[in-house]
Amino acid sequence: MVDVLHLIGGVLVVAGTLLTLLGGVGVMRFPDVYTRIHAASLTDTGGATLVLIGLGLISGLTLETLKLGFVWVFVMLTTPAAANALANAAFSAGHTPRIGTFQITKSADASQAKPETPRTASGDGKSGAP
Amino acid sequence: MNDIALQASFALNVALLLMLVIVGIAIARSRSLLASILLLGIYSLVSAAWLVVMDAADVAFTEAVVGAGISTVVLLGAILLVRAGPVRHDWRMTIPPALLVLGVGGLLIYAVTGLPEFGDPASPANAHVGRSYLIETPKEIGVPNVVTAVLSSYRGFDTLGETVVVFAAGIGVALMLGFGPRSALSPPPVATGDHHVVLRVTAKLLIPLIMLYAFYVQFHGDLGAGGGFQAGVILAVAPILHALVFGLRETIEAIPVHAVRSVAALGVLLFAGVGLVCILNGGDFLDYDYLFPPSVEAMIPPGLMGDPDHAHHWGQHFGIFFIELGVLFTVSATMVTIFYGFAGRAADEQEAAS
Amino acid sequence: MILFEAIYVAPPALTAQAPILVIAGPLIGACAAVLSPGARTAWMISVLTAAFTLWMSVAVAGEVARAGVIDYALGGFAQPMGIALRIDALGATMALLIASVGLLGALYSGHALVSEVKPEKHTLFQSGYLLCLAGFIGLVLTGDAFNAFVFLEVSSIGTYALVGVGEARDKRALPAAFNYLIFGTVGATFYVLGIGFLYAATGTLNMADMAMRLATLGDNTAAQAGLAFVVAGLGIKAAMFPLHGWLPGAYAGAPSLVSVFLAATATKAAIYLIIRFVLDVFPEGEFGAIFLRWILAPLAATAVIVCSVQAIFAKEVRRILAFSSVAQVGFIMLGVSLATAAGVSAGVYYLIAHALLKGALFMAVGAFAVSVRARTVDDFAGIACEAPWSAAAFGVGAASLAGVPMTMGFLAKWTLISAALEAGAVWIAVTLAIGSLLTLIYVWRMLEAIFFRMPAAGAERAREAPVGVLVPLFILAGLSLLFGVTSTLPASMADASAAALTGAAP
Amino acid sequence: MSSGELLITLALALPLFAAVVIYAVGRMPDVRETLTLVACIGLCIITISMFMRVGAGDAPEMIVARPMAGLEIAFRLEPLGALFAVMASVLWAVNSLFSIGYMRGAREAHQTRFYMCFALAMFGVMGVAMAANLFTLFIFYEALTLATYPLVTHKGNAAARRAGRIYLGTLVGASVVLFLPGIIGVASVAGSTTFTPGGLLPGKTSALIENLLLLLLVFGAAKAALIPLHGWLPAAMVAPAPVSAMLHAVAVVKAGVFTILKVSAYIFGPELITALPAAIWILWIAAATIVIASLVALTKDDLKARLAWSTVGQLAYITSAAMLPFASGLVAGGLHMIVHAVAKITLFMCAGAIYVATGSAKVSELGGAGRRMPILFTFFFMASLSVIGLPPMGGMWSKFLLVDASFGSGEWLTAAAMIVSSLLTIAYLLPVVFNALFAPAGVRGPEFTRPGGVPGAVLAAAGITAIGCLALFVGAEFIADYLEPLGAFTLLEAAP
Amino acid sequence: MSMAVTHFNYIAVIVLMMIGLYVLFATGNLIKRMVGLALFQTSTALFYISLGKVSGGTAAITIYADSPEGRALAATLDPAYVDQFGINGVVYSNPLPHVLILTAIVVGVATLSVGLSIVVRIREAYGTVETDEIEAVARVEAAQSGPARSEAGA
Repeated sequence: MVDVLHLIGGVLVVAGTLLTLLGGVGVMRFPDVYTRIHAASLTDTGGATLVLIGLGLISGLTLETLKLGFVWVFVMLTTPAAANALANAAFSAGHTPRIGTFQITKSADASQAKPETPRTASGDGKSGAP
Repeated sequence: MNDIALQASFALNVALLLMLVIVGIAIARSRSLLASILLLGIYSLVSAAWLVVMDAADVAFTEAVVGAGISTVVLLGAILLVRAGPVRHDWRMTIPPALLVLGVGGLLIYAVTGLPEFGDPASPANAHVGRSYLIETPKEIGVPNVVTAVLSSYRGFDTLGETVVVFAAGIGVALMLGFGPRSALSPPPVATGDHHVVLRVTAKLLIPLIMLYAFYVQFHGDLGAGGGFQAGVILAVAPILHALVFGLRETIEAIPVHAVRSVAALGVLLFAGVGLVCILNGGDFLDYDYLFPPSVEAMIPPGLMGDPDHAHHWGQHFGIFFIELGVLFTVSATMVTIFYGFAGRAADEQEAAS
Repeated sequence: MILFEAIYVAPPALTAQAPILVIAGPLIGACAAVLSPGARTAWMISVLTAAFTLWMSVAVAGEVARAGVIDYALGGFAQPMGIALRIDALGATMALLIASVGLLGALYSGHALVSEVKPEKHTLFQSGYLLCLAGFIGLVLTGDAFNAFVFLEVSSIGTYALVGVGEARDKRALPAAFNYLIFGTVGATFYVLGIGFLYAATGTLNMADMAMRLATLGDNTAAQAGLAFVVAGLGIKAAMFPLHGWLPGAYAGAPSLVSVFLAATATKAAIYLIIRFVLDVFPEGEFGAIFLRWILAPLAATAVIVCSVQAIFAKEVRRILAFSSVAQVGFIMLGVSLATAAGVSAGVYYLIAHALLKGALFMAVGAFAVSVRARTVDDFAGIACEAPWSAAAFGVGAASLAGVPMTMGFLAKWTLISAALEAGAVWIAVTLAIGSLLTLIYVWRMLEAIFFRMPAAGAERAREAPVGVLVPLFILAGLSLLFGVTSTLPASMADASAAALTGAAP
Repeated sequence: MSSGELLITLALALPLFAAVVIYAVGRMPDVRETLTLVACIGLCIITISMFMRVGAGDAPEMIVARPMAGLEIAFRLEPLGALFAVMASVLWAVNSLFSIGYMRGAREAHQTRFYMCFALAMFGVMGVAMAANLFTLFIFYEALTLATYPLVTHKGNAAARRAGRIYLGTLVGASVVLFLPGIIGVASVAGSTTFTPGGLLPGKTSALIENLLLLLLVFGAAKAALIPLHGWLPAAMVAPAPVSAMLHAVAVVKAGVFTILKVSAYIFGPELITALPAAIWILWIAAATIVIASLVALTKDDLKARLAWSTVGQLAYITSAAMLPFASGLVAGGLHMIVHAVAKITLFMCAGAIYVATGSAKVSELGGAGRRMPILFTFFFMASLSVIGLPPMGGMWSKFLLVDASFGSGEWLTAAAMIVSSLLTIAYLLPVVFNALFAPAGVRGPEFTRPGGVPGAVLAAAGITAIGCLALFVGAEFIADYLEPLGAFTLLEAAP
Repeated sequence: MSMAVTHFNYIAVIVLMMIGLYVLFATGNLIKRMVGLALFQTSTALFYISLGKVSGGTAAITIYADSPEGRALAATLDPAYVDQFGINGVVYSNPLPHVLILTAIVVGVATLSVGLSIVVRIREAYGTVETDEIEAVARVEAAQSGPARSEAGA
């Protein structure tokens, strides 16, 4: 019984990890800020959830599982909010959504960085701007 | 012994170290300040993972909170202020440091040949004092987390010094940045309508949660990983988040600059005060066994919490409790002071720019 | 040190706790300074705290004179598990020196700060000053290698900012402070690294225990490299020759109070720790001897010559004094590198003498700075006519630096050279003589400008500094003179320190 | 405190006190100069009474302070020192008389500083004269250097400051790099630096160290102006004439040779000196100095420069005397110290007088000047005879004893050098006098730029010392006997 | 086993330190230097931790040998080893380095913040954070300002 739970838990953990990895690929491949944020945040929440469930199954009904639950709440609160903040920042910074073209510029302009939303300038500062 | 498990953990250790090396090289090669700062954050995070593999839970926690957390925030604040362009690279500048580094590295390698094997339980480092801490703690301190016991009781004086270092850093930053014109860090400019309702709502939700978590870390410190430093930093995140979302002016109105500095000072005073109380009760500085005068000791019921000589550990428990509290005050207040310093400047800079 | 037992009377309970109070006092004072409402209160707190510290350090010195070595177990844990303060004659001497300079500096800061630091910064400034004081004293009193690192940082972190505050007068203080921070932190990290290797080799951090285990260890590359890193790291803090790049800028840029305090104590504390490790912790043996003779001594000699020459060609008075400090560190290390009782005693004696006189010199420069902004030697031309008292004190300090007879500096050079001759190290004696001559040259450059030249036409007139500045200045300068006539006190302390380190009376 | 200590204290305190008072009353020239004279007379009385007591055979001592073990500030009177003290104080009195005339005549500035530094210099001289050990001597030796620096740079212009730099650089440099290590060497070898009859060092260390120390100490006493450390003396001639007269003919330079004499007599001791090869080398250098200096003096047209170089030569006489302790070389040295001082101060005063009167002192312009200043040049003539070493002047005895001593210890080279230089001295001093006095009828010499010509005070001063030269011819024996303790003692030591 | 394996951690950590030092000294950009400094300090921390690892050990939080996790741990090790190096049947890693490094990390962040605050002031005073440009500015101003005393006072 325990072994079965362990097995399922392990599978879920691996799945969650792969999902998160997929999100990383998406961030690299998608054309503009918004799609990238979308990829990152969705896979983050999903992947984290899977991993947490998996871990919970592995550790069974213990205090750890409760803690994992708290972690899940935190993730659910923070990741979407961060994504929202990012999109806001990108929008107010004048990025227009554009699908299809594909370019990655390595320009990193420090002046774009804002402490509250560091990632606005993390590599694709004005890449979308015409 | 069971080699599979050991080799697995060793392989994990090797993999993480190699990741660290890769990240380090990336930092060295990167021309963008922002990139290298974020890479430094990643470096800290990976090393935190590695620290867990090394059984250093407390250190991992601290590294994650301090190295990946507050350091990154401070660094980002700094580059926001200096608005530096990409790092210029001049290969002529790289020769002398390379030689120096090679020299140091050579000396270090020479030194390493004299070290015992990695993980050797019989090495002097692990066999002498370190082992006796593990043996003595249950008897002398009665705290499950030996790291906490050593940190706050055996080497409590170090911790006092460490707290003072943080305090000194606060004073230093305040001296450098804490004066001159200061204006609110206004929320990010709004294009059409209010885009920040989500942020505000989550912030309002998060801030109490964060503080709650901080206190959990604080008071759980002697049972598991955690303690004053980690808790202090986490606690400081709450006002920082508040300032980022609602603007610095509101935060400063809520928590005035002088109040924060005073709290930092009070934290150190609390810590040193515990030591002085021990002196007044006839012990040495920071000797928690003398935290309570004998008359009080007599009233303590024996054998609480399944701890045979609980009466004796009572003083230790409370001593650790109080000094960790002092650490919490000083660290959190100092972190907020530092944030005030940089954020206040940020405001000035933004106004200067616009 | 008999003297202390004569002049010191305190409740025995206090005496028993004096070793910790001398450290905790300034720490608490620093917090109180932050809590204090205004600049004036902060200053009073700082003065009172410094006075208390001095009192306690006198108590410690007296106790050491009586009992030999004090072991104070913090937290009541037996060594090596707990941290312990281990105070021998050398540590007590250093603590006394630092505390005395600290008190004089605190007195001096009453007026000196006003012209150099914005008033709203005073409370924090005083707090930082007290933290440095605590850090340096803790550094010289602790018997735990890692604890020493913590106090090294306590003192340093405060110092970086205090140096940076000098920007109000001279904005070159900022890059200087940053340099100091980089060098200092690298030094501290090297120190930690070295301690790490020593810990790996011995499994303990307690210096006495470490010494015991190193003695039985034989030659172990980790331990040797550990010593090398410790000395290199501390060498940066002590501005030993090739590692002194940070010092001139820092001393030149800092507010004069900070220059005074740093010049008199900072490098000295680091030198103390070097002495402690090289002569006390590390076992006497082939490696140690080679280390002293072939690495430390030549570097020190180079420092004496090169930096004296740099001082001769420097333009600004503060820079001249700073370079001179590096050269004088060389003098001290030369004495220590003899590793004989006489040599160590001479080194310690020279250390005391240099702390006093360099403090007096920087204080005098600050006294001029109260009324007039003078940087280069030419700016100081004829300032003796305008601020005679400060100039007189400067003259005394400079005379002591140059080794004019009847000053402490002369006796210091005397003991040093005769120690070198005794040890048969003639080349060291020759180096010292040449160094003294070079010293004389740059000292004369300043004195000639101050006393024998007329101020440049249209130069703004300097005024005499207020009494609050003059009093500590004269005490410092007076000590250089007093000990130049009857040096029994410092000499006996130096001898006791040497005896404690080398186990042989000089 | 005993009367002896009282004397010593007074001898030190009086000049110091005088300096303070002079500074205090600087506003009132007359008071100031009266006080200077009073101080001089007082010092003379003190030193002469010391002289008497030492002559009577007791040796007052006083220990002031002991900064460190084996390192004490102490004073002890012995014949050579007492003699030096008397000479200095008496000549200071005379010179003050001269300075008053000169400084007023030449309308110099900063006169208060001038007189004050003079008193301070005398303080140094007294300390040097009475020092009981090398350390004390060193201290006052340096004090003397520092006190005379303002006097050398009195004019305050660039040239003066350059000269001052040379002066200070040479003297202090030598004493830091050579003399101080020498003292420290002595201290670390012998455990103390006290002047001990018969020598402190004998039997204490190896010959190598002894040679080294001798060279360090002799060359370290750069005030003795032994080539190659002579450069400061001609440079110092930018100073006003009284300074050159008093300090660079008497106080400073004689302090140098006095140091060397003391080192020879009391640190090394006669036996050791005669045993050391370094002494021979020094003798050769001294001989070279004697001849070279005299030759250079010939070429100088400026009278003061010529006298300065002559001084360099004459000092080397005394240095060589110190290196020939047997056959009463020390006695001869001491005697020559006195005699030469008196003669040379006379010459400098005359030079100063000529400068005051005519505004210049170039040998080439002095033809016929004697017609205007006959008395002055008579004094000049008498002093020249003494320097040359002809009767009826004191110089004769000292020269005689010196040459005798060098023959006696078989130093032919030194003897020859002395004789040659005496001839050269004739060549560079007498022509000045003869041109001035017996110039062809047409030559009138330079005009007086100062109404009334030579000030009376100046003339009087020169007169006193000129008579002094004459008196020394008679009194030489007395001085020689007085110094006999040194000589007799050395002979006595030589016997076994 | 060869030293490359037994001392792999130490060597890797040394490489990290060298990278940190290199970053610190090879750039003129003050912020980049602070990054290098942080890297260097963190690497030193890793060195200490490597020293304190005991193979087969667990985090130094007391657990009872007969508790489930205690048994789980014991299962991975052979009893002799546990008896020799364990405490009450559990093998722990060495806590002392952890304590020291907690201190070191906090000191590190303190240094970092003070250093950065100084950098900010430098930027305000000199308008740049590049060492060479700062020196250039300083040189120019030194050339412009004549003898200080002839200017208006401080």
